[in-house]
Parts: sequence; C-alpha cells; structure tokens
Amino acid sequence: MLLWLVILFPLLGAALNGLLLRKVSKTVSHIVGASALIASFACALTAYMQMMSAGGEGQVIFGFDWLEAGGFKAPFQFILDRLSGMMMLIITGIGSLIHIYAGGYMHEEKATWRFFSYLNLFVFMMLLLVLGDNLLIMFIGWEGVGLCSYLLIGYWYEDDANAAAGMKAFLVNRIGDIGFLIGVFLCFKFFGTVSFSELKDIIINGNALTGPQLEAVSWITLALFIGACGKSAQLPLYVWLPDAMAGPTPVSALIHAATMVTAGIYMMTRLNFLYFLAPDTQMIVASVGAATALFAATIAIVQNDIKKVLAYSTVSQLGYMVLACGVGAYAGGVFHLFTHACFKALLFLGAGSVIVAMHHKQDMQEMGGLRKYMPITHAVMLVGVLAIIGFPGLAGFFSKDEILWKAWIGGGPVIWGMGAMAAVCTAFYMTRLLMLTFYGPNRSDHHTREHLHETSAVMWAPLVVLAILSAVVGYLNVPHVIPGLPHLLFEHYLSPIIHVPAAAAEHWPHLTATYSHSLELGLMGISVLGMFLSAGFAIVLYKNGPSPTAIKLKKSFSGIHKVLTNKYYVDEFYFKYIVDPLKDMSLFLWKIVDTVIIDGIVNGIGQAFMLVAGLTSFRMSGSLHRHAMVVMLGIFCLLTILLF
Amino acid sequence: MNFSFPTVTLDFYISALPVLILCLGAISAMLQSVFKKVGSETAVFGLQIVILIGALLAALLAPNSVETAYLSGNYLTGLITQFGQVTLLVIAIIISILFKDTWLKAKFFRGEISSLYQMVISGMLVMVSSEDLITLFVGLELSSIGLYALLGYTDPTRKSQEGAIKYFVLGSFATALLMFGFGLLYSATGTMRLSEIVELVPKMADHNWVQLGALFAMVGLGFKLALAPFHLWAPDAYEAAPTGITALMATSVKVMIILVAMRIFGGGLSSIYEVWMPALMFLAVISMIAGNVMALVQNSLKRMLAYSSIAHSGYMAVAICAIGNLGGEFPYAAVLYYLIGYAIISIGSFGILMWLENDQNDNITLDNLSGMASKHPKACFALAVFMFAFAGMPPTVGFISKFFVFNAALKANLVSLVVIGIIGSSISLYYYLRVIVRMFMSEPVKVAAPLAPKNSVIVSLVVGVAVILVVLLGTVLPGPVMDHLISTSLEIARN
Amino acid sequence: MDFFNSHVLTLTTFLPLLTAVAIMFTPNLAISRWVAMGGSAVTFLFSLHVWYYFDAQTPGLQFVEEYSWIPSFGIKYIMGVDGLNLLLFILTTFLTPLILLSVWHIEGSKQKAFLSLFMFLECGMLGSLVAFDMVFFYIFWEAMLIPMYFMIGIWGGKNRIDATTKFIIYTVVGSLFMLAAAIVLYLLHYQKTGTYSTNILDLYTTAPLYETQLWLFGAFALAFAIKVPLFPFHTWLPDAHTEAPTAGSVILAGVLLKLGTYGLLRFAIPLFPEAVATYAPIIVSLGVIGIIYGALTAWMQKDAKKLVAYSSVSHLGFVVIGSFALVAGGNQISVEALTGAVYQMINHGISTGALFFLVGIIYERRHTRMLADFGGLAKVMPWFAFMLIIATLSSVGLPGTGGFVGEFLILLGTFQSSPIAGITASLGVLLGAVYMLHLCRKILFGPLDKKENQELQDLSPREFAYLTPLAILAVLMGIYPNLFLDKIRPSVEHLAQNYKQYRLVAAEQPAKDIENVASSEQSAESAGE
Amino acid sequence: MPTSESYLILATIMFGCGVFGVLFRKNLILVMMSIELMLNAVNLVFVSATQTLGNVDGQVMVFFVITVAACEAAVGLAMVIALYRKYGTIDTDFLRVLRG
Repeated sequence: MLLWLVILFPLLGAALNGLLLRKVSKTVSHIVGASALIASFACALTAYMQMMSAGGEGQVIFGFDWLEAGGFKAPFQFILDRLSGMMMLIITGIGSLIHIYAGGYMHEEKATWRFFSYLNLFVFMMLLLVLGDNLLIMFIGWEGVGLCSYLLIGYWYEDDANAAAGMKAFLVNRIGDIGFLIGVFLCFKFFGTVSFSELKDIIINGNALTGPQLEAVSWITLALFIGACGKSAQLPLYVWLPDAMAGPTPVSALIHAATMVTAGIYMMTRLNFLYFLAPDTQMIVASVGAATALFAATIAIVQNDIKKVLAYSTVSQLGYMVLACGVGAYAGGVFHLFTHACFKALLFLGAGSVIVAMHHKQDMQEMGGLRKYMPITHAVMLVGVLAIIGFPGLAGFFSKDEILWKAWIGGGPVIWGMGAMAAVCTAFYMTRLLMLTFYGPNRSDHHTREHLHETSAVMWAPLVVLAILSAVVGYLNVPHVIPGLPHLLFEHYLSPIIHVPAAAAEHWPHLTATYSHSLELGLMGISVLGMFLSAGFAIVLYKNGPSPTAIKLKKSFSGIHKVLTNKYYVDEFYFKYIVDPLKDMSLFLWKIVDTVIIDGIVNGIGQAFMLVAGLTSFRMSGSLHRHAMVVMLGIFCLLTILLF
Repeated sequence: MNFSFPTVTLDFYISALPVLILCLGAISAMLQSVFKKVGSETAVFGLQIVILIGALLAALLAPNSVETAYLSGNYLTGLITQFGQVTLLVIAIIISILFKDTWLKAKFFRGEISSLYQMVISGMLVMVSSEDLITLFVGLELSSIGLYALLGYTDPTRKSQEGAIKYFVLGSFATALLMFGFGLLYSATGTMRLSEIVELVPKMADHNWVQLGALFAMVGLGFKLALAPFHLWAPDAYEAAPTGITALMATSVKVMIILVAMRIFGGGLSSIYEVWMPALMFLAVISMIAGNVMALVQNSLKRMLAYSSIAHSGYMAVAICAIGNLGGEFPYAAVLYYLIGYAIISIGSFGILMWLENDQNDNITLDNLSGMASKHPKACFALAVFMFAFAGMPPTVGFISKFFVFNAALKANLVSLVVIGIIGSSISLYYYLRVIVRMFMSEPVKVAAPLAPKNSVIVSLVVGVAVILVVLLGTVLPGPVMDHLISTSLEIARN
Repeated sequence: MDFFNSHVLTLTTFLPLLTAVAIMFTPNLAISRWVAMGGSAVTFLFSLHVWYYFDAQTPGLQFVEEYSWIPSFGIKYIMGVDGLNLLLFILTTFLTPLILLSVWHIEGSKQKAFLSLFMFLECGMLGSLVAFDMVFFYIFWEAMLIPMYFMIGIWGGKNRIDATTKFIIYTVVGSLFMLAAAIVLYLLHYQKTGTYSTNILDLYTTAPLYETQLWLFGAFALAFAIKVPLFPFHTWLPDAHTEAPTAGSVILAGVLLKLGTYGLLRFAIPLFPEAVATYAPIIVSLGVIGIIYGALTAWMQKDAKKLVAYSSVSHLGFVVIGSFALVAGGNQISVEALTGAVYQMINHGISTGALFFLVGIIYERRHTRMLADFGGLAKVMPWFAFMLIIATLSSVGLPGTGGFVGEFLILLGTFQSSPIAGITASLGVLLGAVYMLHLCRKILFGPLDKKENQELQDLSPREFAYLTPLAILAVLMGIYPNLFLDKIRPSVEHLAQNYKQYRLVAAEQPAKDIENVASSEQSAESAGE
Repeated sequence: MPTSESYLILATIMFGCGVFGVLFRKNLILVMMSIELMLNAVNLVFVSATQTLGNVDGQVMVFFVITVAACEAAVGLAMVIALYRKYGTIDTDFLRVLRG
C-alpha cells in the first residue's frame, strides 16, 4: 500500500498542477509539486525501512492484470528489493531537494504549473521504471521519463532551439528504446516471459539453458544495452544529453544527471544474471563505457558553457558506471550511480544558482570571482568538485576508484587506462570550471555584476544537504585496502541482487579471486596522483581567468582544440550522413515515388480510358456507311470466331 | 393470319386480347386523324391510356398456367409471355403518361402518333408471344417501322430527321441480315417454329449454311439489342428521338429482344453452346468495354445513357451466355431481374430528363445539370439514386441484379466475362458519377437555353415510385421477387 | 427486454438510418441537429448495452439475428458480434456523437443534408461490421461509400471532386473483385455441401483448393488492401483526407479504414488459410514498406492534415503486419500480434480521430493547415496543446497510451514471426515519433511570431466536450488495456486456433485426399484460371 | 438441274450485292434499293427452300417479307422526301450532325 502511495503522490501532484491548478500562483504550484515529492519520499522511506527490517528480502507487489494477449503476460506489478528500494529513495529524496530548489530557480517565471506538473510526472515515471517487476512496466517508465525529459527540455519552447533539443532527446532515446523493445521481443521469444523474477528463476534455478537460448542471451543483452546507450547517453547515442541542457537547470540536475540517465545502469544491474551469461556483450559494454568516459571527458575540457561542461562530465561519469557493469562490478556501478546522483545534482544546482545570479548567462568566460558574491554556493560547489574529481575522502574517490580497480582486474590495463585518463581529464575540467567561475577577477558586464548576490535559502538549503551527502556517502563502500573503516558495506548490501549463474561462473573469475592489496593501493595511488597533477595544472592555468599559457596552449593545439570544441563533429556527422540523406530520400519518396509513379499509374489508367474513348468516339461517329461497315466488320469477326 | 387454317378457339382470342385491344386502339386513333373533327387531342390521348390499361388488364387476366401454343406456334401464352406482355405494357403506360406534356404541347399533335405508338407496342407484344419465325418477323417489323416513324415524326428537325434516317437504314439493313439468317435456317431445317429449329440446329451444327444462318440471326438480334459492334445506331437514334421514344427504345426493345433470345439460346441451342458461346461472349465483351468507355466522353445525357444501355446489353448478354451454358431456372430469373431493374432505372432517369426538357432544349447536357442540386434537390436526389443504381452500387437494384448476373455467369464458369464486367462497371462508375458531380458539387454553368421545369405531380409520382422501387428491389424485395421470377422461368428452363 | 436483447444489433444498426430519414423531414437545422444528436446518442447507448452484456468468455457470435432474405440464393440477414467487431462497433457509435458535436456550429442550407448523410454513413459502417452474411455485408460495405463520397465531394476543399472520385472508384474496383471472388466461393461451397449459403461461418468451412485459394484470396486481399490502404494502393487516402471536411476525415480515419483491416481478419484469413500462408510474406513486406514509407512521406508534408493522412498509411501498416504474423513455420498465427492488430484498430481510430479534430480546429480558426503558418500556439492555446500532445503521444505509441499496447503486441508477434520484419517495423515506431514530434514542434512550439496566431482562442467548451472523451480513452486504453483485451481475447484465440487446426489437417492429410474432396471444384475452376 | 445449294449461293451473291450497295452508295434512294435487293435475296432463299422441302411456310413468309418491305419503303421514302424538301439533298454525307 505504501508503495502505491509512493508512486501515486507524484502522479497526483502532476495531475493537480497540470489539469486543475492552471490559474493559481506559482507558489501554490511549487508547494503542491514539492509536497507531493516529500510525501512520496516519506512513504518511500517507510516502505524501505519496512522492507529492510523484514530482512531485506525482495517482495513483489501485485497491482492488476495489465496486458495479456496470447502467451504474453505483463501484470502491473512492482518489485521492491534492495536495488529498487535504494533507487526509489534516491529518486524521491534527491527529487524532493531539487523540487524545493526549483521553486527558487523558477521564481522569475510567470506560471510554473507546467513545470511542476512535468517534473512530478517525471518522478512518477521514474518510479515506475525502477519499481516495475517486468520489462514492460519498466519500459513504460523508460519511455515515460523520455517524454518528460522531452517536455522539460522544451520547456521554454518559444526558442526554437529548445524545442529542437527536446525533439532530439526524444528521438535519440527512441533509437535506444527500439533496441530495448527488441530485447523484450527476444526475451519473450526465448524465455516466454518478461518478468524479472521469473527470468531470474529460469536462469538461476531452472534447467540448463539450451543452445539457442544461450545464444539468444547475447542478443537480448546487446539489444537491451542499446536501450541503455540511449537512456544513459553512451556512445554513439550520447548526443542528446549535451543539448538537453537547454532545459531549466533543476531539470538537468534531476533528470539529466541524477536519475533518468542512470536508468540504463539500473536496468543492467537488474538483469545482471543475464549479462553475466553473455561475456561477449559484457566486453562490448565495458569498452563502450570506457570509451564514453574518456571521449566525453576530453570534450568537456574545452567547453565554456558551464552546463555543457557538466553535461559532458555526466556522460563521462555514466561511462564509468557502464564500464563497471561491463566488468561485472554491478555494486560498484550502482554505488557510483548513488554518489554521482548526489554530487552531480549538487553541481548542477550550484551551477543553476550561478546562472540565476548571472541572469541566465552560462558562459564561464563571463564569470569569475563569484566566490565573493556567493560564498555558500562556492563552498558547496567546492565540495561537489572535490567529490567528483575523486579527492581522497569524498564520495567520488571511493566510488570511482572502486570502478577503476575492477576495471583493472576485470577488463585489463587498456580499459583501466582509459578510465584513469578520463579521471585525469575530469580533474582538469572540473577544476577549470571551479576556477573560471569562482576565482580570479569578475569578467561580467557592469549590469550583471551589480545584481550579483547569494541566492535565497530555498535554493541554497538543498545544496547544503547535497553537499553533506556528497562528502559522506562514500564511506558506505570503503575498499579493503583502507584500514580502520567498515569495508564494502554497499557491496554486501547489494549482494542478494547480484547472481552469477553457475554456467557463467568460469567467465568471471575476478569476482571471487583475491588480489594483493599492494596492487590495488598502487593503482589508487596512480590515479590520485594523476588527479592532483591535472587539478594543479588547471589551477595554474585558470586561477585568474584563462591565463596567457592557456591561450598559448590553445593556439599551439588549435587543431585538436577545434575538434574538441566541435565535439568531434559527431552531430555534424550524424546530420550529414544519416539525417540529411533520410530527408532527401523522404522527399524523393513523396515527390517522385508517391506523386509521380504510384499516383501516376493510378491516374494514368483512368486517363488512358478517357483517351481511348475520345479517339474512338471521334473516329467512329458520323457517317452512315461507317456504321454499316462496322456492322460488317463485326460479322467478319463473328465468322472468324465461329469458324475457327 | 390463318394460312394453314388451324382451328381458332375462343381461348386464343382471350389470350391474344391484349394485342387485339391495341390494334383496335391503333385503328381508332388513325381514324381520328383522318376525320379530325372526331374528338380532341386529349380525347385521343385518353383513349390511348385506356386502351393500354385495358390491354394490361387483359394480359394480367389471360390464362397463363400452362405454356400453350396457338396457331401452330404463331402465338404463345404462358408465364414468360405474360411476364413480357405485362412488363411491356406497364412500361408503355408509364412512358405515355410521362410523355404526355411533350406530345400534347408539340406543334401538331396527330392521331397518327398515338396510333403508331400503340402499333409499336402491339408489335412488341406479338414478338414476345411468338415462337414462329413469321410472327416473330411481323412483330419485330411492326415495332421497328413504327419506331422509325415515331423518331422522325414528332419533331421534324434536322437532327431528328437525320437520326430517323440513320436508324431506318441501319435497322432495315439489320432486318435484312436477320431475315437472311432466318431463311438459311429455314432452308436447312425445314420448319418455321423456333422450338423445332433450335432442336434441329445442333444436329447439323457443322453445316456451313446453318452456321451462317445462325450467325446472321444472332447479328440481327444483337443489332436490335444494340450489342457492340452493332451498336452504332443507338447513340444517334437515342439522341435524335424525343426523349419519350428514347425511353421506349432503351427499355421495351431490350425486354422484347432478351425474351426472344432467352427462348433461342436457352432452348435446344444450349446443347451446342460451345459453338455459339464464343461469338456471344465476344459481343458481350465488346459491348461492356465499348459501351462503358465511349460513355466516358459524352456530354449529352441521352447519348451517355445510350452508351450505358449498350454496356447493360452486354451484361444481359453475359447472362444469356450463362443460360446457354448452365440451364436451370436461376440464370433466367437473373436476366429477368436485371431487365426489371434496368427498366425501372431507365424510366426513372428518362422521366427526369423529360421533365427537365423544354421546347428549346431537348438534349440535356452535363452543363445543364451543373449546380442543379440547389434548385431542384429532389430531382437531383432521384437522378443520383438512378445513377448509383446504373453503376451497380448497393443498396439499389443495380447491385442486386448485377450480383445475380455475375452469380449466374460464375456458375457457368464465365470468369473472364465477369472480370471484364467488373472492369466495365468500374469504368462506368466514372461517368455516372460525373452526373452527380455536376449536379451536387459544381457551380452552375451559363448555358444558352436554361432549364425551367415546372412542378408536375405525375412526374414526381412516377420518379418517386421508381426511386422507392430501386431501393426496395435492392434491399428487402429481392427475396420474394426472385422467388416469383424463378417460378416464372420454370416453364422454359431446361433442367 | 428479451425482444430488445435479441434485436439490439438491428436496432443499433438501423436507428441511424431512421435518424437520417427523420432529419430530411425536420423543418430547420436546429431541430435536425438535435435529432441527429439524439439518434446517435441512443445508438451509442444501445451499443453500450451490447458491450455490457457481451460475454467475454465465448469466442463465438453473440446477439445473433438471423432471417431469411433471398431464400432462393441462400442469402440471409445475419448479424452478430464477437471480439473482433465489438470494439469497432462501439468505436463507431462513440465517434458519431462526437463528430456531430464538432459540426454543431456549422450553419448553411446544406448542413441538414450533411447530418443526414452522416447518419446514413453510420448505418453503413455499423452494418458492415456486424453483418455475417457475405452479400449482406457487401451491401453495407459499398453503400457506406456513397455518403462518404458526397461528404468529400460537396463539403470538401479545392480538389474535392478529383479526390472523391478517386476515392470511390478505387475502392469500388477492389470491392468488385472481392464480390466476384465471394460468388465463386459461394458456388464452391454449394458444390461441396449441396446447399446455398452466404453465411460467412458456413463459407469458412469451404476450404477450396490451394490454387483456387490463391486467386480468391488475392481478390479479397485487394479489396481490403485498397481500403486499408496498404502500400502501394494508398494514394487515394492523402487526397481524400486533405479534401474531406474535418468530420469526414475523422470518420474516414476512425472507422472506414479499419473496415479494411477488419475485413482481412474476418474474411481473408479464415476463408483462405492456405493462401494466407503463401501470401503472408508478401503482405507483411508491403505492410512494412508501408510503415516506413508512410512515415517518411508524412515527415516531409507541409500540410498538417496530409501529414496525419500519411501517418495513417504507416499506422495501418502495423495493423496489417499484425494480422499476418505467422509463426511456427506458417502453421500458426501469432495471437499476440492478432490481438495487437485488433487493439491497434481501435486505438488508431481514437488517436487519429483526435488528430484530425485538432487539425480541424486550427483550420477553422486560421483557414490554413500549412505547418509554416503556425508556431508557438502552445502559448495562446494551452489546452489545445495539451490535447494535441496527448493525441500525438498516443499516435507515436508512447507507453501509457493505447498506441503502445497495440504496436507493442503487433511488433512482439511480428518479431516472433520474422525478426527482420519486426525490427524494420520497429523503425516505424521511431519514424512515427519523428514526424509527429515534427508536427507538434511546428504547430505548438517555436516563437509565436505570426500576428494572426497571437489572437487565437483556446478550445471552446464544445470543442472540449468532444476532445476530452477521446483523450480519456486514449489514456485509459494505455493504462488498463485488459479492460478491452478481455473482450477481444476469446475471438482472437479462436481465430488463431481455427487457422492452426486447418493447417494441421492440411498437413496431415495426403494431398490426394484433398483433391478428391474438391475434385468437382477443379472443373469449376478450370475455366476461371 | 440447279441444286438447292446453288439457289443459296445465288441468293448470297444477291445479298452481297445489296450489302455492297449499303456500304458504298452515297445516294439514299440507292441505299434503300440495296436493302430491297437484300430482302429479295431473302425471298429467294425462302422460295427455293420451299421447293426443296415441299412445305409452304416459306412462301407464306415471302408474302410477309414483300409486304413489310413495301411498308419499309413507304416509311423510308417519306423520310427521304421530307429531307429533300427541307434541305434539297439526299446525300448520305449530309447526315453527319449526330456524332460522338
């Protein structure tokens, strides 16, 4: 029952704001929106506590028969276990904070019912995604969050670019969704069910899989991974996420950093038993993750839009999580998801505060020195940056190093190397962001500078909460090598969810093997060292705004710089080689194939008859003799027929 | 006509009463025109109606239970004959009522016209009641010559004279062909009785003169039925004739010829259907295609309906093919149903045309109809119903009758004919719809002689009844009517 | 009550006809509106009665009425509902009052005729849905073209005459071939059993020879493919839609097109199972081509209505492939896909109906449908935007709307049948989002820079009244599909079961036996082929 | 002794001449005469058949044919005269108003 309340509160909030409360003041919208989430969070917490106090066993809550046709069955039912419970808490918890913050952020809007309605609807969909007990319910949420994302990115629809960005997000996600759907189809074809619990039963407890089924698992996981690529912004489908920053910043924080984009990781973790069975897919997953992490991180280095930097950073961090899943370190992935949700939400909200203060200017080149004007924002942002770059002791340090370590043992040095390089880049661009924004001289124009001030409590209070979380949650999963603290709490917490099928155990020796502490410590040392060096380098270059050295570097590497600024020309590539040809083809289909060929044939048949009629009626008519002649001709024809 | 001196009983006179009454009427109308003082135009017209109704009653009451041949087959009674006579007389009555205004209004109404009209009808009655080549010939010529005269007589304009002459020359030409065929058949079989000829012909089917004779006979009938390629007279004659006479040609002539054809092809000839069928199929196919295609470009409604009637003859020929091939009463009933439906639709459409016409304009074109729906919605509605019925769209009789004919044809394995028929129907839809498009969907077009029809109770009544019948025969009535027609056809059906 | 129960289908079908006649005799437009609304509302209530008392456990026909009609040909008046037509039946009665509401404000001397024609059309659609006699069905099937023809031809746009002529001729051509095939089937049935019957259920048992089936199925499929319309027979549709008045478009997309797919399910598949197995790959290919082709062409349209029209081509492609998703080596039909196809018919009726309504609403205000003339309407017409987005979402098959359920089941089944077809068709889902979002973006979003657009009024209460039920239903069908699936399921399973049974029998019996059974057919067919 | 066959051949030739006349003569009177020729060929067929067959039906028919031919001639000539009176021509090429 509580679980139902958890999902119904946001829906109620969305309905109230969207349908009934269109004419009320924005404060009411805000209160309705935020309180729906807080109520939901409270219920979620209670439900979670109940579940954990009952031993943490997963429970399936049946709703109603939803969709049944032939052999296909997808009841509307929820699963509440350690994984979904945790996700639920993240969503409603961080969601609540962001909702509170959004009231302040959207202060200048005329009417915010639309905003809060969408945001609540998003939470509802996200909860469906994580709580659904079968792939289909998950898919409702999966596409539903895509819809909300579309609506929210295009929130300021009067700017055509925003509408376009929303559309791009939706469509790119849809590509992934088709992959997901195909996964569902395959799953039904080979296992006859799409329910997580039943699938798990078949894989873990059932008979040994047949050959085709085993082969199918590879395809299922791969297809679902395409879905994850779309939603979690992995190569090559990541292109929507940077554009998605067109939406209001709380949206970026909630949807495009903390929750929605982690759906892919959640899904893979939920289906870890399938993924374990498909080492080939896992190899691809890990490679894509690592490549994305590095790729996005390099782009982030040169971005000047504060939200773009964070966006690419998100892509990069998601790459880590995917990488973790790929090497079988699901707990590590989910843990990074958790910490990332905290510090990336913090960073986005902090950036949002900055943007509000800057009157919606987002270019870091015009910022600088904000530390003086916005001390609280500066402080929390500092925590966030330190957390993300993996400063020892903060959340990111624990989660990221766990992933890197697993990457080494599970994926080998190349994968590790890519991840570590990404970490180095992260340290550089995040420090650069911090420096350019808060340090050095203020570069904004006079008018903006006059109005610079700290934001209201509605906005900074959630930041503080998030900052505290970012600082401490890392201790939930302290690696073995660090003495004196409880080890790997989180991994143990999640272990009932992770099942390595017996058939696949041979592929995953590193999950059970023991390794020397010195190796782990050494790797950790390398990455921490790299982090310090590159952060230091960034401080040197940007502590007073872009330094001459930075400009010189930019000039001497102008080629690379240009490629990076233009994001490796991926968008251009897509447009030139996919979208435009498709458009040309469509135009051809319409103008030539449809209008000229097909319709031409249809009309042509009719016109041919008309033509024949016109010609014959003209030729045949008139003369009496001609009529008689035709009669004789007819007789001749009949004779021919009769005699032969 | 008692050359071979058969015994003439009272029964015969009773049976032949319709014909006799009509002859009486024809003579009296003729006398009126000689002695102009006796009675007015209205009186003559009234007499005509009375005579026709009297003939109808006589036909209805005539004994019909058993097919009986009087005068050694020169005159038949029976269900089919009765069906033919009643149908012809009903058509004649309705047309003369509809035609009243035009007739009486004409610059000179004469008794001759009435007389000719009644003679034509009596000729038709004779034709459907005969089984002997002689009476067949007499009946045919009586109706044909009368029609030649009616065509040019009532309205001596250049167009109508030309049409009459063309019709006359080609008609006589066809008569000569028909008679040549009859002569050859007679010389081969030695009998004038149709039933005997069709029994004998199959036995000497490889006889060249017989084949030639049968061929010419077929051509003659095909000509009268306006089957392509012997159809070219039809559009000219239809256009030239006063619309009432056009309606008569379009309906009665078809009824008469089809009934005769049913006797010929359904009887003994059916045993050699493989011989004549290809020829008839050829005529049917050419008719369905040529009629429908040529109608596409017609602007004059009467001309269009002429081509359409050619196409419909083609459909009926398909059914005749089925009769020859199949036997049983179904195909007969299908043909009769088609005839009834076609007659009702034609009379309705020509009725509306007659109502629309005036002295200046007796040839309605599509331009005249443009945008008419806003002025005369009811007439346009009725005409639209008739057009859909012609095209064979449900829920009209046009569909059901086409269904019956296709059914019979498919049963007889005439798939190719049906396919041609379907293609023809599809083409026909276009020109029938063109009428509707002009009436309902176009703006009025400026024409030289605008139409200004006056309200007429009679026309409304006739057209209204026709509309209702067209719909009822397409929906609720097919069951009982078909049952009736099947029992009618039983007497000539070969089993 | 007993009388009512046993005649409810007749009453429901012919009440609109009665209303149509009554409208002709009403003295003025105001009264005729109320008469039409009253008639259609009562019709709807009657159909709800059918829904309520429909027994979802029986696969067979219910509320059957059977009378002799043309006894000499064995033609009967048979009506009945089962899971395949029940929902379409109710969709029709449901859409009609809404459409009448949408034309409530239109004045003019011809409007009375419009209402009358519309009720006539409803009668035709209902009749062809519940008729279970081949000839009886055919009469309704063709008769309903007539009112549609007039509606496009009289109240349509600039090229209405060409469009409506093409519409009717194209459709009739296909239907006539079907008629011929139906007659052949009827004769074969006679040869086999010795009794004349056009009862569809009797004809199901005919099972003609394989070669014969190929021809007959071709004729049936052609008729329905034109109606659906399946690529490449679709060109009449965009024209007809573009020229038709809003009400016409709604009913055309909402119900008329579905009759094509319904016909495939009701006639083509059960009558000719052998031919289905042979033709299925071709039809599915055409369906898939249609999905992609329709979507791509829709994307390029500059006229909103034409865009929606092409989208119908794409969406109905889904229904078609769903109907022909053979599994188990062609020996079974995928129940999932079949269910999805039936479901998608209803859903498409609702979502596309709503889309045409919405396009009609802005056309009425601005007298243009060009996408370029709009932009930013979400600002001045927020409720309009809301409705358009719901309709769009349902159309693109977003989970939570009916469109998803239908498309998902269809794709699920198709994928089991042929992964390539399934995957290609899935691309249609993506492309569907492309053109629909394109439509939304051009109309709703972007700057509100045109002066005429800045003063547009949001939805009036009347417009609300006819859009809201559609929106609610679109969502309801997405969140509780089982409500509807329950009614569909038994009949669909029955259909699939019959198909399977037939194939089993055909596979087990040596070919010779079948030839013996049908040896008489051979001669009957020889002339035909 | 001519056989019945030879009568038929003669009749056919006569008939052919008539047809030829209808097809190619431009004068309406001549066209009508050609038709008469055709009917006379028909008469020949009937009469010769009567002789061979030995029954009189054919001769009866001949009387009717002659009568009807006379009627036709009367009607036809009336039309031609009417045409001549009004337009001064009896050329068939004049009759080309109706077409299409």
